[in-house]
Amino acid sequence: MGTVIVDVMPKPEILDPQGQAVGHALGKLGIDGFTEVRQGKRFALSVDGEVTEEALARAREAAERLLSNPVIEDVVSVRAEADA
Amino acid sequence: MGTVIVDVMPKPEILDPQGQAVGHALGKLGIDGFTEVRQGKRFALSVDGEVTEEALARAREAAERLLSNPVIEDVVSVRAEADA
Amino acid sequence: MTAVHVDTVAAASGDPDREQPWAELGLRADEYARIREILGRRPTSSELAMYSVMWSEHCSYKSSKVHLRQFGEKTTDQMREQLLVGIGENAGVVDIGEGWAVTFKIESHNHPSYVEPYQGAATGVGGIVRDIMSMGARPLAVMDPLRFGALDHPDTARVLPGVVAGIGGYGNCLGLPNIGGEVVFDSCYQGNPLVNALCVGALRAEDIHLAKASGTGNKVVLFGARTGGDGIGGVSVLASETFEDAGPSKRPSVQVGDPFAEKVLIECSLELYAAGVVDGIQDLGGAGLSCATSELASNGDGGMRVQLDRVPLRDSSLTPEEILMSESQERMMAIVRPEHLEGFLAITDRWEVEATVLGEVTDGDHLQVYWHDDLVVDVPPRSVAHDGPVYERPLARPGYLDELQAHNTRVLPRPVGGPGLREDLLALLGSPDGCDLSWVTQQYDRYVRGNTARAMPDDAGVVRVDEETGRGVALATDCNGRFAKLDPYAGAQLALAEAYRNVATTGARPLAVSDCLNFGSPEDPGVMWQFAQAVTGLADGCQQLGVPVTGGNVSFYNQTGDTAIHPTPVVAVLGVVDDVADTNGSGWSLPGQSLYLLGRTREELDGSAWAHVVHAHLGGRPPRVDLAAEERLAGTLLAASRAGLVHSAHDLSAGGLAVALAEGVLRHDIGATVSLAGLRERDGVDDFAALFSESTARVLVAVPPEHAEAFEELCAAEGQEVLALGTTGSEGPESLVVEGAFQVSAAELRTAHSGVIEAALAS
Amino acid sequence: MRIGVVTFPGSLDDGDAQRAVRLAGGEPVPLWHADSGDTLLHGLDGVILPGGFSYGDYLRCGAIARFSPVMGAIIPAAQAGLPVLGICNGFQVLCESHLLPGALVRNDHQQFLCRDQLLRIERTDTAWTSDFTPGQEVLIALKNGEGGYVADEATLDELEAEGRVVARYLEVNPNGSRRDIAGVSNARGNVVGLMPHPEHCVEAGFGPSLDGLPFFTSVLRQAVLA
Ligand SMILES: Nc1ncnc2c1ncn2[C@@H]1O[C@H](COP(=O)(O)OP(=O)(O)O)[C@@H](O)[C@H]1O
Ligand SMILES: [Mg+2]
Repeated sequence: MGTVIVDVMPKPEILDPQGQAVGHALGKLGIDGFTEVRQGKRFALSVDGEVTEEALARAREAAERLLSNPVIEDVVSVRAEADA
Repeated sequence: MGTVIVDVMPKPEILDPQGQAVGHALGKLGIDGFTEVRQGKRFALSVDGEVTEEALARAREAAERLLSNPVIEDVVSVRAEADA
Repeated sequence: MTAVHVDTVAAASGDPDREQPWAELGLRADEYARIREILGRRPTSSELAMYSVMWSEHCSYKSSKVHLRQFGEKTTDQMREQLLVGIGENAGVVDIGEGWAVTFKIESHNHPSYVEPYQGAATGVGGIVRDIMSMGARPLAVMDPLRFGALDHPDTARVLPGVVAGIGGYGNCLGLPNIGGEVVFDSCYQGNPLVNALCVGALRAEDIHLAKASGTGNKVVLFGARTGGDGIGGVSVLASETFEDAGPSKRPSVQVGDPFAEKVLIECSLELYAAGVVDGIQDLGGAGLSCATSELASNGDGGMRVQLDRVPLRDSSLTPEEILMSESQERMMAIVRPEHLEGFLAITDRWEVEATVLGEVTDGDHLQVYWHDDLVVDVPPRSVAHDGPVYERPLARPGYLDELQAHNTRVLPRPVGGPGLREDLLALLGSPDGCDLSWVTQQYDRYVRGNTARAMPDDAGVVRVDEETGRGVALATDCNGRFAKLDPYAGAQLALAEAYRNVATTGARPLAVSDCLNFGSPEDPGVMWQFAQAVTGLADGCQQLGVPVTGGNVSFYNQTGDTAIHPTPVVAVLGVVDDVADTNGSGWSLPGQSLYLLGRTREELDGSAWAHVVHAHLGGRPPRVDLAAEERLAGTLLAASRAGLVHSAHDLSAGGLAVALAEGVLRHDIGATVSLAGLRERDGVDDFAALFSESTARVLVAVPPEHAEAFEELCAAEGQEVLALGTTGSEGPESLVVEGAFQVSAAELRTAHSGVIEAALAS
Repeated sequence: MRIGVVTFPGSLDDGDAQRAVRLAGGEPVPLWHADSGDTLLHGLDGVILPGGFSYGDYLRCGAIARFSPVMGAIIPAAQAGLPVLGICNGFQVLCESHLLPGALVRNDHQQFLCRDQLLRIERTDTAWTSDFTPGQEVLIALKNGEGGYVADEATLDELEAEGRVVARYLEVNPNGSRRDIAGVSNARGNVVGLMPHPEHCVEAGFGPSLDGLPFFTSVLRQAVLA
């Protein structure tokens, strides 16, 4: 079984209150040194068998049409999962 | 400026209603062939300068303590972002 | 970035003929000329940014001002008695007795909600809540009148779920109960959905705060979220002008709300007010710092000096022009005396809200903005905030109107016999506008704060203000855009009448009005005529009912190409209740109650839900407006409620008596048996008109049988037309029985009524 | 009888919880998220973590609140037997703190849902449910976006076997919770997490019922007995 990974992140210029809150919380936990935190989404799309070029193409379509909102998010990458 | 990427996914045995909903919606859009969809989180933690071993260690700590809930999630990876 | 690129006042004086992109910023040649005249030189690019945004239609009301004046002019001294703050402030404030005051206002966020439904609607809620906070009030509740294109249009499936989730996502997270609103579907809103949001808040009358900067030496403090490049699309032309070599960095096309930041801002602001450390306050909404600084200074008695480089930024590449225009959310600006500053900052610290002293109130008469050492803005604040251009746009009664009004419902085939009437009732109950709205309303928290006495689907939302006495307010918003299309003057009055009646059905006394006037382009004389008619109708109506307009909002340019939306003057009415626990619900919860119809029924089907749903017909003249009858009706309901004679009361509107009866049955699954004989006889209407006419000033009241006589006597004493229709409850499975016509079970009514929106979205 | 009610930034139902304690005959004591120290909880007979969106519910509901100073005091006290009730967001905080097993995830239908929900009270020997009769059916306001209770099968079986399911949804499962679970307790029964909102059901004229009151009278009675 193969998996296509789609990464989606909020556009850099768009406010990311979620990432901000995480950044604050890390500071309070004493884990500092991170200048900014941004939180996005990661989708794992499973396919039967190998990840083919065609499956990647479908995943790219999914990423553009459904998995991301182009007004506020960027699709960062669409790729076959490296074997763990 | 460097970035550490932390990927967190729902545990395979835990129900993932968001991933399921995405899977359904893809079917309706006529994008099929994916046997399962799971939705997780992707964090981008920025650091000044290079991503050092020490920054990675801090990110690992952040991932375990805050960014994931071990009851329902796995930290899939903590790594320096590949240059775009 | 170096100061070299910043356009300063000195540079402007030294380089008077420099070309400026005023047209790209939406200014007209004569407007630009006037700015030069006011300043006696060309504006700096920062000044140009400020004037262009503050003189926009949205901020300056340049096309509507000449008409809106009527609201003030037609407010009599008597109406003013309970008005603590009227039009002109962030929101009006009304005295509700026992030392309590309430403030409420309705605003639009139409276009942003079309572009990005979730965030557009969310930030719309955020904006109106800040207006209410800026009066010194604790926000109590929100409402959301919404209008979308056809329910079965694919784009509605994009816009509707996003808007509803956004309103819920923001309002729920703020801890404000949603207590009502509207959902209307009509293809005229396809490219221009209307997302209006109302907020109501309460305060002690002596705690009113105003947007005013006075007292030389007082500090100007910006607090809340950091400033980013949100909502500054147009001003990038200035940025590119300033940075000839490097193009402007990318600016967000939509604003993203942070409801958590706003919730903290609410609690923090209330603590600041309670500590007495705030002299003047203004929220940052449209036009951001340009608006807040110029309005505060303009309302005060001196000048203001602000150090723009101190503004905490989310994006360090912003230029001074962009910072002045940014519409980043969740920010407020306070005027604070120097001796209060420490206390102020202690409170913002406690809430972990960032607060920055930007400058101070001066004894001059100019608003001066510095970017590091350079003076980039030096203007008379009034000229920016209040003395913008005013237009008397041409008006013309649309040519199509005669034909539209002539094309009435007399030509339409009417249902035949009991089965036909029954079928049309089920069609209305299952239509997008008539169906059960729980899919929408269950996404909103109606319980938070524990003060909600009534909410959807009751006719009005009711919230408690005073926990000791139970004193509270009732609120309803309404507009039938079809009526307004047929006759905008009457349409505005019908919206007022319906909201007023909805408030009255709860047993509340209507007190005041806010409005959101959604129209097409003011540059179209036909639209401008509709607007003028609607404003005049509303102002006249308010005067007649004795309820002042306390504030509101105008949204123009809701049109696609040459086609404008139906004129949609949404009217919100606020009423006061002595004890909210005693208010009337809209459906009966017991069998054996006597059912009465208050008011007179005429044959009025033009513009009705029946014509729209059954025949897709729009034409004729809307129902007759009778404000005297509305006032009498409200008086009767108030007296009967106070006397404890009312079990439930439900207003008749879209779908007439038939739909009101069905909704009454569905509310608690208790049937009703009624006879139309009395109505036929007294009002000279047939069964069809009795059931589906939309004559105004009518309410269906359920009265405990032991109070029936007293109720009839009270109506007689009030001069109120009243007719006994029947009783609630029926044998066997609960049903609606219209004697001699038809019978329909509650289950069948529910099947038609529910699941309509879900089904449309799922397909 | 003094019951602490925590306010986190973003708490919404803290005032309602305080009112409920008052109407049940107790004295509510506000607790601030940033407060800490050994004496903070002295003299308190119980603590309520109220509903809301602590820290915006960003990241995961309750995840950030769990690390607040006040929780630093509450976690050991709960482990030592102090009655603690987490309502909605408070339930999420208790799970994130590992005072209760499992976790709460996004509703299966992906929407926030506010409805009047029928429940069955399954366990009546906890600090917060002793005034109910076993099997009692109650109508309680429910409102959540992330109320789906999940845990692995072994944990769920263990909860059932030990009788630690405090309340179950009846008629409608409003959020996809496993085994219709609306609330759970720790083994000892002093810590209870509940997704629906009993604090909205304590006053005639407001909320769908008065069925919420016993949650608050239970803990007050326990305190008297203790
Ligand atoms: N349709 C209207 N009816 C009455 N008052 C209005 C209307 N539109 C705007 N106003 C009033 O004009 C003033 C300016 O409105 P607005 O710019 O919306 O205020 P804000 O800047 O606080 O959003 C406010 O006092 C508002 O109440
Ligand atoms: Mg304002």
